Amino acid sequence: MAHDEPHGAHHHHDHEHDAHGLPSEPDLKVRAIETLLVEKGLIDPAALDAIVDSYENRIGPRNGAQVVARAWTDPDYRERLRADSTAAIAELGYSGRGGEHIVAVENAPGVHNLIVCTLCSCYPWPVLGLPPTWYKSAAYRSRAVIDPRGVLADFGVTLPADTEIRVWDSTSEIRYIVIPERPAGTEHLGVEELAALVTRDSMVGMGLPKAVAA
Amino acid sequence: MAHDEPHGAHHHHDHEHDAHGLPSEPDLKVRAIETLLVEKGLIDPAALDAIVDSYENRIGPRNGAQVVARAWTDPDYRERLRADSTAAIAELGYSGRGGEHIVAVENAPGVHNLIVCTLCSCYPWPVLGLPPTWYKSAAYRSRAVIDPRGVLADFGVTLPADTEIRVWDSTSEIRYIVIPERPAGTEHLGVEELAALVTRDSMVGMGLPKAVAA
Amino acid sequence: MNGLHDLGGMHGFGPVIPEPERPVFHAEWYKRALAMTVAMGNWGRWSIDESRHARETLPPADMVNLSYYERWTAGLVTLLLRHGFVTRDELREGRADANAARETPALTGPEVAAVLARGSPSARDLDRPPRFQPGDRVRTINAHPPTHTRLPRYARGHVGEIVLYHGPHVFADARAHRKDAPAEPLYAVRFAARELWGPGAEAGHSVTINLWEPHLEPV
Amino acid sequence: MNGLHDLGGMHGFGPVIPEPERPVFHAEWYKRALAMTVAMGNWGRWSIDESRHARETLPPADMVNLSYYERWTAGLVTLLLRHGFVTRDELREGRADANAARETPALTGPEVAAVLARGSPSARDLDRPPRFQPGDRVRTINAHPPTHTRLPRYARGHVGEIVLYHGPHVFADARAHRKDAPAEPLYAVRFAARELWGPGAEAGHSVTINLWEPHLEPV
Repeated sequence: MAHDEPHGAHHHHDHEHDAHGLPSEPDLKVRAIETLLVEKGLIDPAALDAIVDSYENRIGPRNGAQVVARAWTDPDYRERLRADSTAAIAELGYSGRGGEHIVAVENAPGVHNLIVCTLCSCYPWPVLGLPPTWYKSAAYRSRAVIDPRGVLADFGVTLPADTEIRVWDSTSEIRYIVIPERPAGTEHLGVEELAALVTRDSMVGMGLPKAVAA
Repeated sequence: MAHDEPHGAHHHHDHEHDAHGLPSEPDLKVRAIETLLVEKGLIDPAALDAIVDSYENRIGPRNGAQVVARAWTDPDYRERLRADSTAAIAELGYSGRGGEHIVAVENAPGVHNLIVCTLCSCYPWPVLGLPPTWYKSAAYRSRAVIDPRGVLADFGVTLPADTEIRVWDSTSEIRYIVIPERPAGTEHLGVEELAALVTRDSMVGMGLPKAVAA
Repeated sequence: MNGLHDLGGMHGFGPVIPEPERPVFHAEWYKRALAMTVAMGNWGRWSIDESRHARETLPPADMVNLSYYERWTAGLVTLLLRHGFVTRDELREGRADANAARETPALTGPEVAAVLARGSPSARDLDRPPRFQPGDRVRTINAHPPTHTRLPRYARGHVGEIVLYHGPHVFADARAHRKDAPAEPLYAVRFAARELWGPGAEAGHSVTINLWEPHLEPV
Repeated sequence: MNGLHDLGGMHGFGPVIPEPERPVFHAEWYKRALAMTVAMGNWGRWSIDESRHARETLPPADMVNLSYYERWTAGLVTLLLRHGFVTRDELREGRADANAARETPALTGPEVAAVLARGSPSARDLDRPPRFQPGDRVRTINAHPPTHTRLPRYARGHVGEIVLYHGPHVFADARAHRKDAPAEPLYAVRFAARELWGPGAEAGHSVTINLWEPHLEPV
């Protein structure tokens, strides 16, 4: 909750085993469980490798950036995204686990959207991949709903005083992706160039797209 | 919060010093602070000894038991206790720190009172002494207000289903003492014999007075 | 349950620390912890709601001291034991009991992409219409069950407006405790920040929460 | 502040474990930790409210991991530094800076009994009458200040009845942050358990909370 580092400052490694007799060092514990489950035929190490490869190399925020760039450039797509975000996102090949149902929420002049999951760390996996450490942190989960300007300030984002901030707490299997506003001066850019401007944080509402090089 | 033992199960002694450079072992830390404060003339060890002696030997639940026994036997005293508990308790020589203002709450047929401090561990020191570990525990502080029958069950106390339980959360410098009901068959007992029946837990509402020997 | 997982509105956890998009995993064992949880979930013996509740019911000290994937792993161990995939003896000995029943077939590498792409949708059919419509004002119930709930503590007993109807979805509060949980209409309910947090909050700001029909009463 | 000290209504902390009346102290160092806190408090530089807030603002991990007197000691260190009784260098070095200003006189042994018997009453005079009377129905404010408050989170935005008027007492929420805090009328407010916890609570049960006038609004 308080941290997500391999060895947190408040960690206690003075006991060698936990209540189940498993190693207390998390890396050894996880290895012991994997070894047992493989021996029992309950998991196939090749499946674990494929899952890791999926989230390390295939399913991540570059997917969401494609959705955003398409929405910026294709008014029909944007309409389909508004009407049924899950289906419009599936058109681009993104679907499934951790994002079976997705709602795209659009920033607009004077309206800024922010995504959080106060109860756990629900996040739109098919379009943004696994959540970053800060999204899972107690600091973010506690403050995003009560002090959205404060958490934005931690990220160096200052919105105009009259901007309406809409926070979305992801309490069900409906996951959200923020469609940020298209940056000024990008009329000449194509979808791939636009997608490169779309940061992960901007699709959570904790950042803005990159500005175009002058 | 979770425990009050000298060496909690979840304790971490892998660092020798805390963020201030003080020893992380609590006994060594406390000694280091005392040594420094004595050297600076800010505390007198003899004063610390006197404070410890006060709470170990003079100020404790036997004081409260005197108040209860007096209330059971002296109707005029009981009336004064109702009108101004702090003053009536001071008549017996009990006053001051951690109980500058006291309200005695009386059990009656069908009414049972229970004391807690959900925000810290406020307790009526002059009449009950220092709070027991369980009173300070997160388990008690969290559950007493939402599940009073459950915490009573942990102490082996089962009240009739139609008993009204009044929980008092000690959120100010007003502290409470429960005046339990006088046990049956004690008509022949004097104040000192009655006081011996009054347990600490019965004055918190987590127990009942001892029954008289048959 | 009113547990340490229910963090919305808490103070004192310090600043939020940004991080770059990569690396995705900050330690090698994170990869295995994630993948094991996904692979074992594929057996279908527990719902995502049950696995959330397994993590929520970790001892309070673990909730605070353990890192994210340690909590996942601790929750997985709870589920493995509860559903009979492993025994306490096997965990302690670190090897399989030769007499234990075998379950087959495990998820294979080539199946992974399709399994992830399919996921496990929570939408269901329901033979009754939703009680509320977008635009309706509703009040959340004030309930404090010791069991799993997706109605956060900060949003109980407050008045909001339905802004989206998501259709019927399996009711998480029930599915955490039984597999045959019913579906209930699911809504996005928007609350003014001042309704939730009082006059200290900014006018115009809002928090929108997905809530099921049993969480809501008409105003 | 909505912190981990505000425990009323939380689930998951396990059973309550009874203990006999003695021993009063379960370790020798508990005695010194208690007595140091009492003796240093006698200098009058901080209120009990400020010392409570010093303990409430410990890091969340310390709130859960540290035992009771460890938290007292950690809070005392905060106060010693804040009020200039010791410096960080002195704590680190473990010895007094010879050039530091001395404060006198420290509390002596013979003075202890009288100091404890006197205490530090919170009752004050106030030149206005209380706004409410026993029997009045009131609603608590819904406020979530990041600062100290004695209005527990579980009791915010709820309707109760004034059952006692305690007179004016110094307002703890303010005194935690400044020494010249005002007095406010203090009441015991009784809430039906069902008002606080919903229909799962027993009818007839109640929770009575001491609240100051700024916590209350007429219904």
